[in-house]
Amino acid sequence: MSDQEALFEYLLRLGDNALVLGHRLSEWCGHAPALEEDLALSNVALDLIGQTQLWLNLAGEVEGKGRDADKLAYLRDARDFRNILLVEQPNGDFAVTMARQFFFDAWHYLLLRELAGSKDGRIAEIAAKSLKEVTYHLERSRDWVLRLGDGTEESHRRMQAAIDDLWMYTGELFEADEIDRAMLREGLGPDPAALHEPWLGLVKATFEEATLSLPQPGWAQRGGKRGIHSEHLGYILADLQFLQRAYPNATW
Amino acid sequence: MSDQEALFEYLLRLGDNALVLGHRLSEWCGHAPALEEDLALSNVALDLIGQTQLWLNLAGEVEGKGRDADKLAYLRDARDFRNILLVEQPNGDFAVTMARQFFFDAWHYLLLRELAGSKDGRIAEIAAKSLKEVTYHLERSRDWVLRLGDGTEESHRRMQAAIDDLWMYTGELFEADEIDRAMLREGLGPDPAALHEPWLGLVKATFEEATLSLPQPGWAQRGGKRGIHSEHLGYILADLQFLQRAYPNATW
Amino acid sequence: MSPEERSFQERIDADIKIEPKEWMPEAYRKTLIRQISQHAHSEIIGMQPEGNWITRAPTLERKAILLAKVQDEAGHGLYLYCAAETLGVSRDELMEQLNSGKAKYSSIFNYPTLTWADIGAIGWLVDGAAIMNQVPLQRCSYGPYSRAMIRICKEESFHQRQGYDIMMKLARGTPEQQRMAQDALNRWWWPSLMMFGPSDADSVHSAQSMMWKIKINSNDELRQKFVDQTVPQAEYIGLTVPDPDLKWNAERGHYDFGEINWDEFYQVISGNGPCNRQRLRTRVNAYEEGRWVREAADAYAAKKAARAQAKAA
Amino acid sequence: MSPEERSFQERIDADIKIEPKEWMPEAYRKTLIRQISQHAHSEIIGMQPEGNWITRAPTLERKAILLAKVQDEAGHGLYLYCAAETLGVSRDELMEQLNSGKAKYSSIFNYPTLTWADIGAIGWLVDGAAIMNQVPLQRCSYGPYSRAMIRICKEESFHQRQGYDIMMKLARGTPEQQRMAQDALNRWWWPSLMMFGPSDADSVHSAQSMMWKIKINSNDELRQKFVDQTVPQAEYIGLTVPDPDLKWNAERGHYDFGEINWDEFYQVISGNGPCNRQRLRTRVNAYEEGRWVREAADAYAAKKAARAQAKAA
Repeated sequence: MSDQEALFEYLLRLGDNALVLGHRLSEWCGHAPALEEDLALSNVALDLIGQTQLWLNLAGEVEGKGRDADKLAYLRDARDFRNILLVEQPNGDFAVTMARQFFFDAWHYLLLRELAGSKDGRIAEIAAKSLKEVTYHLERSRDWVLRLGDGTEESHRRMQAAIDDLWMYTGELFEADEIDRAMLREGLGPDPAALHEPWLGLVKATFEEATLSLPQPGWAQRGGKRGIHSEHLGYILADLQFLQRAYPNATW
Repeated sequence: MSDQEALFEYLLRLGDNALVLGHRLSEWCGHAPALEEDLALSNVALDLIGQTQLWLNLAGEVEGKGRDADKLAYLRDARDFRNILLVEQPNGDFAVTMARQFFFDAWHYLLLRELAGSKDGRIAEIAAKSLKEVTYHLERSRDWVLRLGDGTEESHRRMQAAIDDLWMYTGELFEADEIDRAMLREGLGPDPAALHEPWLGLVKATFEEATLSLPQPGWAQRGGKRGIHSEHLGYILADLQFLQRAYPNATW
Repeated sequence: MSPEERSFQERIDADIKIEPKEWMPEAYRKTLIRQISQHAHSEIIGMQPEGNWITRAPTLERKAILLAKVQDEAGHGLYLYCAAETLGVSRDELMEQLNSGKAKYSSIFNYPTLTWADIGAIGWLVDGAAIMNQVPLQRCSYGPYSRAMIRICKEESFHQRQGYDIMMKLARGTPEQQRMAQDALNRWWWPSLMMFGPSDADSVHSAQSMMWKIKINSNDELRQKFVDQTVPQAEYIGLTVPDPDLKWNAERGHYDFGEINWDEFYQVISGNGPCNRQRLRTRVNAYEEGRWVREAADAYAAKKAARAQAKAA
Repeated sequence: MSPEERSFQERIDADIKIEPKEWMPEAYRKTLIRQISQHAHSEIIGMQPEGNWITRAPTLERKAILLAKVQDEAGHGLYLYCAAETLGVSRDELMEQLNSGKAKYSSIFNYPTLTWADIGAIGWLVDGAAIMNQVPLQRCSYGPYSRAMIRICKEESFHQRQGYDIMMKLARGTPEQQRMAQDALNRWWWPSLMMFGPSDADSVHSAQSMMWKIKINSNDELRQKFVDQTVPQAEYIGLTVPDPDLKWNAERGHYDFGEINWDEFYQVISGNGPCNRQRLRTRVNAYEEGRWVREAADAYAAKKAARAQAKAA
């Protein structure tokens, strides 16, 4: 794999994470527990859709085959998606959505902080812009972990169940493969493993304050980064891509 | 509209009813309340998929533009679907599925009995074949209306709620439009209104035995027959058509 | 008229805004609560038909625009519930009224969105009609309502342009897209005209509301204005308004248009629209399923406050 | 050995079937219950990965074939639960064991079906491996199990041909379809080999089960047979088996093949496969949500019987 190809794959991962999680959050629109949350969830979704456009447009540029963000988002099938498994998991109840978000935000924040120092100016620029948004996302999802964890008995139970269910999808965030290693070598991106300690520190501190238990370390589900997804992604794409697939020569 | 066009539309209605209801039933597969019901629901779905093929192939033949059943099923968008609203309603719980099925089966049975005497031999043949299957469908869904209506308090409540919810979609079954009138004129199909009395008789008798109340006559939702559907159909098609849309030049 | 009532009406006639803590007639308060909360409910229920296409929007940009728009509707609902709260009714009370089916909301949202073009049509026509209703209300007599309207109108006109832009893209697109656009106009035109409410002749309460300046123009006036504005927009992008009686009346300086099917209007209002049940059920489910979250947030806030107090003591 | 045990073993050695009401050692009964119910559970859980594509099957014919296939699996589950019931355990008990996570099922169903080609691969490879396991069991010593196997094998071989047919269509289709087919083979090959269970050296209970003729061949024997049968089928349609160590060994008259990653096997068995939680949760949900229906059917049957009795009296 050439450096260029590795960079393309790496950018797809960044873009697809934002795309798929933004899509999941957008599913909440109109169904949130309170109007304030409709607003807030939509805000996060909008930021992520914006980031998707930036990453995937850059990916298309790097690929050099004339594909832009829309072509990449709407005309790849599931096996060509590179998002981590965590972000495609179903919304579940509000606790699941917030646990997923907190795990992702904490990692995303740390990752973007590193990417803001990337040798590739284009990456650094997108990361710096996204970092501002994600700082707020993290604040918010962390806050909900506290509220639900230390709220009522029911909310505590639901939040703990959500954490226990999603925990197995967090390992993938910190595993390096040849693409991550190529990025590290070129000074374009960080070593994923190096993000684990600060991430775990943040998670532990938050859980402690929220009276939640940290799950036992266990088997990590992996595969999303190389296109081996869960069965959920296909249904996301069936909706997401319907119009582009059904009217192939149209502009909108 | 020429007679040929009217016939094409009429056949689409017959085919799309079977297609969409068959699809809905197939969603149950693996989720039914008992293995016996997994088998039975799949049986009905399979019959309906078979009927879809017969009606839509004939529709394509009548249209004369080289479209077969698969092309008609997989490459039309929602506005070109002609099924009645009843069949696209979500599965809900088992009571909703069975109430929907009973309303449809009772009508389908009466309709096919008339169509078996159609002047068009092709229609008569498909109707006669389908009638055998649908006789069994009706027996089965009627039986579940009895079991749930006269079962436990909970099942009675659920079945009554299902009936009340779906009732407004039954009026459309008996309303004639210019296409139905063209069919009647040509001796190809019955007057929909003429099916109402026997249908209502069957429903009433069943509800009485099942200790269920007949809803008050009320406003009838209509539109499916001319392509004005509920918001549910689009999602059905996004899944149903995904592969054909995503891989336009493939054979499977 | 009591002296209080007289001085209240004088302030209104002098275009002085009424503020929450001032004296006002009970009927004024009640009418305003009904009007503002109906408007708020319409924003909230209105999220559903458009929300139906967020996951299926055809490009990332369209997806973002649509999501932001539906988000704005939630925001408008919020402003309006706050304005209603200044009149002494809580958001929870109002939501319960909506959920129980007692409160009304704009009937237009009981129609389904069947294609992507419906998203264009809603922005163009439904928001267009809403603006027509709302612009005069920026000058309404009740301060908090007037100020909410000013914020809302600014955003709505933005939405309307976005909706028209969708329609234009479709109307200039492939034959299939053109058909989609025309079809959406066909389905949304008449319901949009109905948004202005019954004919003046049949409209109750209007005179009093106009005297109080919480209704500024008559239904028929606004409807005419909407038709006059919208018909040329349709023509410009090559779409045909589905009204055989529509024609320019040079003498009146307005478009004449056909009879509205008020039967349909009253059917939809009375609960028989294609989506009435679905809309209400979706709302009730969201509200009920969110209950434990709201309770948790309250419990957490209470604990936090108690801890802060304990520390301070 | 007691006289009973001796006569029991003699019947088995003479290939006389054991029938439900006959005496049998407790361990034989227990082992059989475990084996049959595991097999039944596998059929039931196995409905999910394939069920995942029923609503998205690419043609009406493929949809019907797939639905009929998954339906057959429900039917197989039913035969097998009935066979197990002859040994004195009820279907409900067995289902509770499955739902509580106590009972095992074939680990292969804990892998996700990611593309349509996976439906082909499951039919071809997974059913292929299942048949390899099941064909000898048609001759097993317990009558009801043997007879269930005879029915099941007939249908499974049909399924396997259908799966291979899907793969052939894809392998001879567009480049994208070919890629899909090869990718599915890559993902399902090794899990299919693992379906035969651990290496004979590590396999517990085998000797006793073979003596009782409820296991006829060794795991490694069957695995070899499967490889020998499947490799030429892959070659015939131009797909490559993902094993660099695979090669024909003329001396042995068999294919040599690479080391199986038993770590993965034990991870999946112990609950860490990609879909273990999802599969179990889906099953439990279906069971729990169906409870009121089953109760209603029972209540109705009881009422009907009571009425019939009252009438007769």
